[in-house]
Amino acid sequence: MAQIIGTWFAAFLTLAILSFLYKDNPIYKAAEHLYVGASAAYAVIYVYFFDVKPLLLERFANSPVLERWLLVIPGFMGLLMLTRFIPKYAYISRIPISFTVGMGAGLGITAAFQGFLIPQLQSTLIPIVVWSTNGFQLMDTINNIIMVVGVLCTLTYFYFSKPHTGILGHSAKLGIVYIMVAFGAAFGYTFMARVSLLIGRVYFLVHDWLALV
Amino acid sequence: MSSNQRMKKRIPPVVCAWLILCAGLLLPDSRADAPPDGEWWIKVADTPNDDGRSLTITWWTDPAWPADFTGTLLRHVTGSEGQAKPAEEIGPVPLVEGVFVDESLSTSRIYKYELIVQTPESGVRTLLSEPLSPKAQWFNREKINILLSVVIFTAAIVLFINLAKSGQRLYIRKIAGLEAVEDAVGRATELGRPVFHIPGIGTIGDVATLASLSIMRRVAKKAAEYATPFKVPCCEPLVMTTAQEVVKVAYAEAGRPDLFRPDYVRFLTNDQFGYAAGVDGMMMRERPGAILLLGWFMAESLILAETGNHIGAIQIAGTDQASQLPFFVAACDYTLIGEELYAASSYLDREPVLLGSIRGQDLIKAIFMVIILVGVLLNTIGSVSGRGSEEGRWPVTAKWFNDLFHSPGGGGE
Amino acid sequence: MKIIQLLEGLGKVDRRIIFLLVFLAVLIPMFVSKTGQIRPEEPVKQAYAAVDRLKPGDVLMVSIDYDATSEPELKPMLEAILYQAFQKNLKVVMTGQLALGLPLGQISLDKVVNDLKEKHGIVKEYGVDYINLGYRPGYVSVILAIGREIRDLFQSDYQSKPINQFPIMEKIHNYDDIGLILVLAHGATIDTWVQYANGRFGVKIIAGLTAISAPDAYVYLNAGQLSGLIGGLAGAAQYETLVGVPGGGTRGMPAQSWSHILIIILVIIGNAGYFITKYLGGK
Amino acid sequence: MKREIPILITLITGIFMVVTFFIPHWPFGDMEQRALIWFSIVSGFAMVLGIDSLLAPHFKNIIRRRAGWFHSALLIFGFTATLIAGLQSGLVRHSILAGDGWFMWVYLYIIVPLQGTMFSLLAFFIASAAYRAFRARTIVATLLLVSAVLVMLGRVPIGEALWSRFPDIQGWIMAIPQTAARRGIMIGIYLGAAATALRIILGIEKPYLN
Repeated sequence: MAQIIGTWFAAFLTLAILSFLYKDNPIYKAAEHLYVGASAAYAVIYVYFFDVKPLLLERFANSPVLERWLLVIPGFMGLLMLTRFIPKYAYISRIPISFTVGMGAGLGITAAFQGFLIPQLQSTLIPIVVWSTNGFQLMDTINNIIMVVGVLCTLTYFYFSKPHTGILGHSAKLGIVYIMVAFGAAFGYTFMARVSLLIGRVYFLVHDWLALV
Repeated sequence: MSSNQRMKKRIPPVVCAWLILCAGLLLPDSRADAPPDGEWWIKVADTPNDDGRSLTITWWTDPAWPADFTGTLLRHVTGSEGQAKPAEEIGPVPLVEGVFVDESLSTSRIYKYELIVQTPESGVRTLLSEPLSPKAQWFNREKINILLSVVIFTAAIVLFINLAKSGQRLYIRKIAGLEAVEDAVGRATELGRPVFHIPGIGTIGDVATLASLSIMRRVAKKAAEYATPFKVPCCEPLVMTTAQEVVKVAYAEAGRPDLFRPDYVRFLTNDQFGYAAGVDGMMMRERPGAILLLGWFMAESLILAETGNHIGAIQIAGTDQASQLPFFVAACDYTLIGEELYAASSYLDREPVLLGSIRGQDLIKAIFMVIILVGVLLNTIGSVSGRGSEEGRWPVTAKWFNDLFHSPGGGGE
Repeated sequence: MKIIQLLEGLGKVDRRIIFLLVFLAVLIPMFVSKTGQIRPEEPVKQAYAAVDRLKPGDVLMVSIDYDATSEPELKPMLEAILYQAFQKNLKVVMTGQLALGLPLGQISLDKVVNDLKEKHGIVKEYGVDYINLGYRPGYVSVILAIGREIRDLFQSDYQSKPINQFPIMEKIHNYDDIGLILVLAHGATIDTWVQYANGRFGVKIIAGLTAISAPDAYVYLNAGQLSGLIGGLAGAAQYETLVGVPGGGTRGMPAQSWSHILIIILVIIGNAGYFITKYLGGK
Repeated sequence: MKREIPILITLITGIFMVVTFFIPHWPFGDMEQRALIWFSIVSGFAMVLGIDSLLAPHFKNIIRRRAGWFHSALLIFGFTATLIAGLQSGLVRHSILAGDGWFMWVYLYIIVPLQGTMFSLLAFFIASAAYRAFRARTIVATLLLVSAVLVMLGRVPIGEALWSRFPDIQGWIMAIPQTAARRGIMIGIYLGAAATALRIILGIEKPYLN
């Protein structure tokens, strides 16, 4: 029973959102506000049951003393954040803000080098004339040349401290060519993803709701 | 010779020092080599570069056995006060492999390992290792190349920032998107319509969101001067609290603290598409004249940009999410591609200190390009001379050069 | 002159007509069209081969890192791989980094198990052939904990029953006991699996990603950090063709074909209108 | 004093996070994941502020009967209904993922259709954006258009029916030029991100302080 009511309600909400394509109308506005409210509460439930409760409360309850005192730091910072409710002491919230910003920035530097820069630099160290045990590989050679030239030119496009003239200008122009080909490819590649979602919704309307197919 | 040239003199040696240092420290650890008289042995060693909870056990038996021939490995644990606990069986281990890493141990206990080998010819033979307790290292040697990269990177940035402080005139190329920020706010003011700054769905931990907040400060200051309503819908509570501070400070800087209203910066919802639905609704009803989409975006980017385009607003977008850039390029008037978003705060302010850091960044980019060229050259000679086979390769250095950039956890092989 | 005005109009079609055409291009094929011949690509074949290389009794760990928004693309992949895994008598251990993905994963698991029983008479038992360990917060720390000892974080399954009572978990301690990991993700979690699970513990990974995040993963496939990559609904349809079990992927392909052709026609019309306005319109 | 302390905190925390990256010894070894967990805890507390910032204006709308108060009431109804459903599932059925709990009903029949349909709007918007933006005005714009069409043709069976080489062309574009450009863009992005992070740690850039 709950399933039938649910399917009808879900179909109504689906059509309400699709009506936004025609023009902004009260039905879309209703579905939007219901969605903002429901998803905010869903976020509160999610954050409590999957972040604060297990990572702070449960971990605080059953972890060794040393770990326990480490958890006091985020808990205390969280409480300080609530000072924003009192306008007179709102400036205290700058402490947790600066703490989280500092943590994010510190993580950002090492993660950039370990996670991407060094490994991707390594995978660009490739031969541009490729020989394998059974002779000269033409296709691999062309591909590797295009790869290396592409990475270098795209990097020059992002060169800020010199005007893009002369060699730097030409390689930057070739860089933007590569960038646009990559954007076009990614655009074409991902259209399929968006259509799949629409297929999912239309199939729901046609199969689960109206059972025509 | 201006400091610029003198500084140029010092770069090549810095790069070479780095390469040599990297190589020196990255020599491979001692491999299990065959003993002269074929005598079986078992050794225990502390696993390097770990938090002291694992030991590496190596042994040498008879290499002629089939690969799947197994012996049983036992672990003898003695507590810190010396009381010996009963032997625990770790399980069957392939003998020919010759190595096993035991995990989740404790630094306060002492461990001995016993290997029982059951063979038809020589019956049961057991090998017992020396006692050892694992140690935690204070420095992870595998990450030496990352440490040196971060040190060189920071040195370059700080070097150029000091250079900039000493009055060196620094150039930065034109970024179309950022030129348009000022007249976008101006146009919105003429039409008497608000300006929207959409910081994306990233958290305060995403650097793109931090860059967006930096730009927000300058745009909010401009909006305060023009007395144009400035709306910032947020998708993450921490970003909202920080953005409220940023806009309050900007309005104070513009001398119009009275105009600032805290509900300019509002939290909508934490859900990606709830946020998109809410912001689309705001756009259709409040019809902003200028929309800035700057920060960390995922799939909802085009939902926002296409609606903004439909209501005829000037749209300036910028993100570091390469997958979303094509959609911004298609739907917005100006798009800051990746790094241009990070250069925005330096560009808008032209403060010498910020421009200095951009120069430092470009120097590292130049070093990256030199490394790629050197690497490609070495690998090409290696591939041509060796005809693809391993032993014939002339510059054995090519493989060694590639290994310099091995990143533990980055998995670059 | 009338024709030129008309042709110029090609460049300024009202967007609501475009929206209607897109809706029809998805709706009509559901009633009419049959799928064209699907030829699997290299990355999808590599993923299929990675699963095929496993021997009966090997463990396939499935990580559900998606939620309802990307289910239409990733659910067909999950179900096709589950068919293949169960027909090869592999052990399936399901977990996930997105809490609300797990119930969706469980629904697919039950669907495949029932289909196998009714249509092929293959009986799979919970706790013996497959298990759902549910969600644990912590993300990176969860991936690392599985590297040390899975029981550090997973003492019970998704219905909080202790896992030691299930025969499947007896010989599963960490990545050494796992033959292959299938990561089904709609976002950046694949980077973390590659960085930590493959980078630090060397376990083989194949990825099923939405078409939006698949381009990012080509760099991992190219560098050998991934053993296979299934991208978007097309990837799902290709994998279903390899397994020989038509499902959501194959069913969706006609609508994909029609809508792709539609958008190409729109681009051509748009350009026609643009050039006519630019060259003829001026006269 | 309101400026120096936050700058100092950001400096110390930033340097601490960079240094602990290189120290395996407890407690610094897994400082990275500890930081991610701490982020979610602090953001959990900040959620209280977020919800207040969301609900307060809507409550005002209802009390003062301003235009659109009905929609505000709907928002608050959506919020309370989901909250109650979540508590029922979480406390009564011990897991909000429980199949027959109220929260799962709200998730499957309210949040999933709304989320899915909002996401599927993109299929429409991509078509209208492509129609409007893919015009061969300049050589670069033509490249964008040609590469998008080639990849699209390579992804669908009908494309392959037109010419069997389309999928291979699509595969090559994605694997070689796309990967090269993406790698160049991402190297630039990560360098820029590291530089921005460094400026923030050193206090050169402090967006939320005057």
